[in-house]
Amino acid sequence: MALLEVQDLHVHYGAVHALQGISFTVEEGQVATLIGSNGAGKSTTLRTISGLVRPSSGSIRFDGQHIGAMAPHKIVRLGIAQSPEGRGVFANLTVHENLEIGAYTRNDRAEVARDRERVLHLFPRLRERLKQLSGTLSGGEQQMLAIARALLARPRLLLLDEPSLGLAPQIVKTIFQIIREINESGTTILLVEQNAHMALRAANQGYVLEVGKIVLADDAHKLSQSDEVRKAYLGIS
Amino acid sequence: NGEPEAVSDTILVGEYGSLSGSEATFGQSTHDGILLAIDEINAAGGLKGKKLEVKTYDDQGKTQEAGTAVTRLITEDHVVAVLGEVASSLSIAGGRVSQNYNVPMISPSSTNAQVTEIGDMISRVCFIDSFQGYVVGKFAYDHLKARRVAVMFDQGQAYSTGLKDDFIREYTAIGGEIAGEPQAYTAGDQDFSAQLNAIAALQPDAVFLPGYYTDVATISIQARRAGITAPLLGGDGWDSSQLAQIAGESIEGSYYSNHYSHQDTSPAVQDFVKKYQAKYNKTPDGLAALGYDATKILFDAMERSPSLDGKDLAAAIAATKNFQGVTGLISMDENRNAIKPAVIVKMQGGIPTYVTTIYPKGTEPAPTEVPPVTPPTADTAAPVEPATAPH
Amino acid sequence: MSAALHVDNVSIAFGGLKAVSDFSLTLREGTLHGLIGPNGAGKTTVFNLLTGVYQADHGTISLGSQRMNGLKPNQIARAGMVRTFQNIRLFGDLTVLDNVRIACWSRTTTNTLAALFRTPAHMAEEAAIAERARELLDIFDLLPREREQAKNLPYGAQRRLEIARALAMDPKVLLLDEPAAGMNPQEKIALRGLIRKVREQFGLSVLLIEHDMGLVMDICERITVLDHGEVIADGEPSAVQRNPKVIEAYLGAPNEED
Amino acid sequence: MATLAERAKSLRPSASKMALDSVGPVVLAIGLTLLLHFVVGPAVGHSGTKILLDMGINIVLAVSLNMVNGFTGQFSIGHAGFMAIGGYTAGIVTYYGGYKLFGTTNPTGGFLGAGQWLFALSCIAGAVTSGFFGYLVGLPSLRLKGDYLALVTLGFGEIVCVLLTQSGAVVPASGIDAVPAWQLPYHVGGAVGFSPLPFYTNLFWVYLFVCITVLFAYRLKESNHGRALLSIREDEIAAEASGIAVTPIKVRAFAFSAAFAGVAGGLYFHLLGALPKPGELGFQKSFEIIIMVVLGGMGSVSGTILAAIVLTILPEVLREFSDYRMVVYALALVLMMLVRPQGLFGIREIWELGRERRKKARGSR
Amino acid sequence: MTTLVQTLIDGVALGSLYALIALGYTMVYGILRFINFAHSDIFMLGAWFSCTIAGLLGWAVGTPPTWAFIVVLLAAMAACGLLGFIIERLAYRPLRSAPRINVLITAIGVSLFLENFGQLPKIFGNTPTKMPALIPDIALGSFAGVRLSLVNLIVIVVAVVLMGALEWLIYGTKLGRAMRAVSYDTKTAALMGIDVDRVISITFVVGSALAAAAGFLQAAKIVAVQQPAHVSWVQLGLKAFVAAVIGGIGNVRGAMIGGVLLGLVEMLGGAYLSSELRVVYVFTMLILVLLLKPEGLLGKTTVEKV
Ligand SMILES: Nc1ncnc2c1ncn2[C@@H]1O[C@H](COP(=O)(O)OP(=O)(O)OP(=O)(O)O)[C@@H](O)[C@H]1O
Ligand SMILES: Nc1ncnc2c1ncn2[C@@H]1O[C@H](COP(=O)(O)OP(=O)(O)OP(=O)(O)O)[C@@H](O)[C@H]1O
Ligand SMILES: [Mg+2]
Ligand SMILES: [Mg+2]
Repeated sequence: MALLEVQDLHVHYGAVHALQGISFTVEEGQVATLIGSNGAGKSTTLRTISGLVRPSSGSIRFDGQHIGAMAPHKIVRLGIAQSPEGRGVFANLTVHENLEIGAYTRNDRAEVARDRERVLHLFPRLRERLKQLSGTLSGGEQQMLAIARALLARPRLLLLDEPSLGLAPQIVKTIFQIIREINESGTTILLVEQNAHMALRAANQGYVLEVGKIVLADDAHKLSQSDEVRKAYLGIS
Repeated sequence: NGEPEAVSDTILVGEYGSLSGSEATFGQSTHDGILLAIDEINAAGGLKGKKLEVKTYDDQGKTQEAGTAVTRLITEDHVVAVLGEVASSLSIAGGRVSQNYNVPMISPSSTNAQVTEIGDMISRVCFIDSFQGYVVGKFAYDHLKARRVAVMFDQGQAYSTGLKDDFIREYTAIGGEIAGEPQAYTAGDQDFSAQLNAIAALQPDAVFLPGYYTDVATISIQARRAGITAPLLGGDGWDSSQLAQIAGESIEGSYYSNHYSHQDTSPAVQDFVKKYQAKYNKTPDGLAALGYDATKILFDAMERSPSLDGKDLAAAIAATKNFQGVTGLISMDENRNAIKPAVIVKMQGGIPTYVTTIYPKGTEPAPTEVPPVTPPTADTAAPVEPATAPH
Repeated sequence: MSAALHVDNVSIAFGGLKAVSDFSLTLREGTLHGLIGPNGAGKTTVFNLLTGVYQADHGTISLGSQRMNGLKPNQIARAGMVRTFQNIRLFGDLTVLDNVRIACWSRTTTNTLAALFRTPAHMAEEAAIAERARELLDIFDLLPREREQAKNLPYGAQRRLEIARALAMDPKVLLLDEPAAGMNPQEKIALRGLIRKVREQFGLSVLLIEHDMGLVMDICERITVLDHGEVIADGEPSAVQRNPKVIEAYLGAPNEED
Repeated sequence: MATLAERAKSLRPSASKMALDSVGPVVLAIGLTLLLHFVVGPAVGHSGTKILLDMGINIVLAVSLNMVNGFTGQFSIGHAGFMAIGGYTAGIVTYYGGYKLFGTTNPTGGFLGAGQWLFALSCIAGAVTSGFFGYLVGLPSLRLKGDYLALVTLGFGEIVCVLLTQSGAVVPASGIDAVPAWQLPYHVGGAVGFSPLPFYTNLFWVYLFVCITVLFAYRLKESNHGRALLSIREDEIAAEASGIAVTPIKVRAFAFSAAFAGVAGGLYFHLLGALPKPGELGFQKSFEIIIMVVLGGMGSVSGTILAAIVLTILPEVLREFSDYRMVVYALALVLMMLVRPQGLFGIREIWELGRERRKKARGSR
Repeated sequence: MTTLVQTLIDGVALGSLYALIALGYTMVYGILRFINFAHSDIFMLGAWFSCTIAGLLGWAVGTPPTWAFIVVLLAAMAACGLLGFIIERLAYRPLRSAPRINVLITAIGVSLFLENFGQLPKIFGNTPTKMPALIPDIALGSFAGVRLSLVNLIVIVVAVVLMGALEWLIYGTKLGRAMRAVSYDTKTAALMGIDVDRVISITFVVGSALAAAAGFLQAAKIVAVQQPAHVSWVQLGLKAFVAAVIGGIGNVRGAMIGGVLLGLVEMLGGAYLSSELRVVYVFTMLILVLLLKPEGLLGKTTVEKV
């Protein structure tokens, strides 16, 4: 059974019908990616899974359990963490404190400390800045912090909203490398990206979203070969 | 205009007062007194068979609201006369409206001189601040032999600042000395140590507190803590059974001037106290007595007046002579201020106990004599300015 | 060719951290100049220094022949150097049209009194502002949405609106901070065309911060590379791309697929 | 692209458009004012008139506060303080000035008579004085933002109140000649309040000033100057980067807003004929006005007018409840906020709303 | 000299009280960024609950046991904590995503409601009441004419203890970290698994309980407890808020320092300059501090990175 199953999901923002009945699944242990142009509803999908936005109809099941109407903090406790679009670091807390908040739901202190070492190893830049107020970090540094923080929740399903946004090319590569590593260590990932190129390479399964509807769903590799995707999302004509 | 209508079989009287807000306790007492009087009047057959009815509006203790309330009473409810307010600044606001519409207004208990200066429609059944200042000053000087008195007043209350000024003027005129600068407080200071420490250091013979009992209760407690042992003096704002109940020991041995003493054995007072207790199950304070008297005087004037037209009625009120009220024998002077003696009471065992009566200057009865008819006299207090009211 | 912008040895430190040290740059008239570097290198800080958000600890900044040091952000904008923001800063509750009209403020001449009496001169100016704003919106393909609240636009459209707003000030120098971030490849291609187009049409000199190397290498005539607040390379794109220091600090090993 | 100046030359409005846009509303306003004074006033009677007057004064207060709180996004809690300054200034002019001019402190002349012109002048004097203080209070905005600025305005309002309580007793008409003129402004009544002021306030003047205030606010908002204010509310940093001189504009907004509050003070005090004791003009009064602005929708002129009307009538309707009155009022306030947190009609003008709704309906189909 | 020392002691006692009230303002402001105007009414209710509870327990007459004051204090804190919880739930939570000025207005509405409801004849009535003497009104030794009353000592001690506890709660516990996270961004905090609503509820409960403690102490000190709608409650609350701002809003230690400073300025100014201007000193000090150090004495400058 799929770890995450979304069925016929509809979401409205007031009069805006942002998601118009999307269905997709993410299998345990895989990386799935959602790609699509601006305003397609990718972030909305992630926000709805995390419980920040209430669906108007449709169902979301995580590990067989319905989470469509659950409060965000309960969803996190079930094992879904998100690195949100726009990073959302706690500007008035230090980098260190931000990381601790990431592990808020966990009580295994020793394990948390080990995980913290691991993510600081992944992002050495953050180690240099542990004491700095995160609001004064550069854009890229904040992005790293947001991902690191989500990892500290040790989620079963990690939702990443445009993790490569605003990152230097080298870091983008690193990030995707890390995504693969995290995945290999057992975390399932749902990745939203503008950088379709990288995303499809990192993913097993891909979905293309257009104005609130899923228009293509396929094996990620096959998708990256398809003409439509190549033209519209990979910029190859 | 507010012409009284003769068609209905009730006569409508208006009342405005603070039934909510900081000063609600005063508005409520007055209201209780007024209702008691109305009940009595109606039980006795009303005015030539017509019942009296009172329409009451809350003004929250705010000037603008007072203006609106009186306007509405007069122009919409067409009341023949208006009763209220306690606080002088609100009586002034409401009084100016009444004067403008030529509807008589009686303030039960506003003691600031400016109230009746508004014009010929406005009168009151209480004495004015300058008299009360004189009373307390004279009492302090003559009876207590106090030569240096410290003063602490509520700077946000017209009542308090007015009484303070009048006390200082009268007391120093007799030869007394004010110890240090008068200390001011505002309703926001529940902790009065700063002022009281300063007063304690002056070691005055007495401390004059022209405030409302709500503040005086706590001031007296803190004064004793600050080491002030001199007697405290006050005005009619002190009058409430709660003062002793709350302040207890601290207020013992203090004096204040009042319109009446509920211990007064005269039948008028005892009768009133009994009826009031029966109706409300509490001891009437001075404000209740004044509300009661104001209503009774209004009714008395209605009976004497050729018509209920504003001008006639106001003239009848102004012509009130030797009306036996609960708060004494009341006559109106030519400025429509009640001339009547004040009593000084002393807090003893938690009860305001009658000490002496002080008469307006020049009206003192012969010693040992129970007051006869108090003749009205011009020489009441400070020179009163001619009315400068609009027409 | 003369210099549109001349930056000489500027530095700024936050507490102990030297965010930018001895930064120099010459932006030649009419060029598209790239400013790249790893995250946290100090690129945005350079923009903040140029536009008066931060005051440089030392060094000089001249726009044409005019010294910019010590001027307030609004004075610098008026003098002709305008920017967009890395994290979009639009007037979210206002309409798209208003966002652009507001930026015309510094170029208007009638005073408040004229506005209150609606004098002919003022009304003519208002009409001119509206006309001009609509022309700009049209260039950026935003005209159909002129009445929408800016915050409701999709991300890419918001980025374009920010550029349109900047252009409404008649700038000489335009500073763009990661304009392509969050855009998909197709939109990035469109953006390339757009940047080139406005540069020609408005006679601009552009300083561009961007992490998308495809875009930078394609449209920039010159590139400055920043690392740890210091310039580590400066020159033609092809030269910069081959510079080992740049590869080491920023680009990483050449991408297999490119 | 052509510069603005060049474009403007070719875009001069036609005479008919000018008449419609620029002069038309002014003519309409005067017409409305006269209509209210001569037709509506007598029709609704005295207490109806009193409510209309209160309403008008509240509109001036709320719309003027909206210039700072709504347009500029600065949070001022000292509006009642400006009202007090304006009112006291106006009172000094009509009471003492009136005596010096006409030899009496009573109202002089009939409708549009000499006294009324003095009154209009006094309101303007109030506006100038409190505008000046508004400018001073606006100055800290050089350093302070958001709530901190709000606290300075709060402190200002409270200090004004206390200082006014320290003033001396009003000099009665008979004694004015004996007091040196320069000392007269000190004699404004202390804790009792300034009384007796002549009753000058009537529907004509109140609604004339209402029209001026509303036209001022609306035309400001619809011009590039007003949009500059709005941009400061939205994002100060972006506004500054868009060439807008943020600080001077903020200070100016404070001054304008305070000036109109001063006018309202003048109207208010000559309506009561007595000036409220200063204690009533503290932050609680300021909050009454803020509530109108928020309920009306920050920055929406029409919404604010409507809210001022609703919130003037509400307590009047509740007056019968006597001691339950404020309890009901408080509940109504909370409910209104819960039901319409965005203000009665949101932050746009009422007529913009219909347009939006139509478009949304079309869009969702 | 005696007067000076006495004034200093009184100033510190007054200031400790401000500080206690200020804590509630600071906490709510720190998290939800609005001035909780109903806080001064919770303070008022703390005083009234204390009187009522002590009366119900029969301690209004005679000499109550020494431990009575602890019982009443805790009971009042619990009652107000519950009330804070209910108010937040009904009046503020529905406005979570509305602009904070709306919440501010709602707070004013709640404040008006509490005052006027409390003033109704069937509730507390519109006259003052007396606080039973749970803390004996005695002076602890008087040295050269300087008195430190037991009540004042208890005020200071309780304030310091509660403040220390709060400091620990906010900076030393996981809950405190969650509070600070919520204060920055509720949405993201929820994504971290923080139950935002619960954290906010706890904030209100704690803040209200502290206000109740202040109310109890104030009642014990002034004995005559003003009626619920009396202006003095709001005025005191306002001064306490000013203290929070002077110390640096959102900062626990700042609230203490701001409170004491304000108490001293008020008392010294009142005793030595002119008692008429007590309010003026308070607000002048506020304006001066804001102009010289806008973020308050202990506040941190938060730069907004562009
Ligand atoms: N809070 C909101 N209120 C109203 N409309 C919204 C809101 N958030 C998003 N939308 C609209 O919903 C649609 C989907 O938005 P969403 O943010 O999910 O897109 P996205 O695919 O993540 O795009 P992007 O690549 O720009 O991040 C867009 O049309 C957007 O304008
Ligand atoms: N106000 C500030 N206070 C403290 N440190 C700051 C401040 N502003 C910037 N910094 C630091 O200065 C460095 C440079 O930041 P800057 O934003 O200029 O980087 P950048 O080159 O734009 O990076 P990115 O590509 O990630 O946006 C960063 O390490 C950042 O943490
Ligand atoms: Mg998105
Ligand atoms: Mg940057």
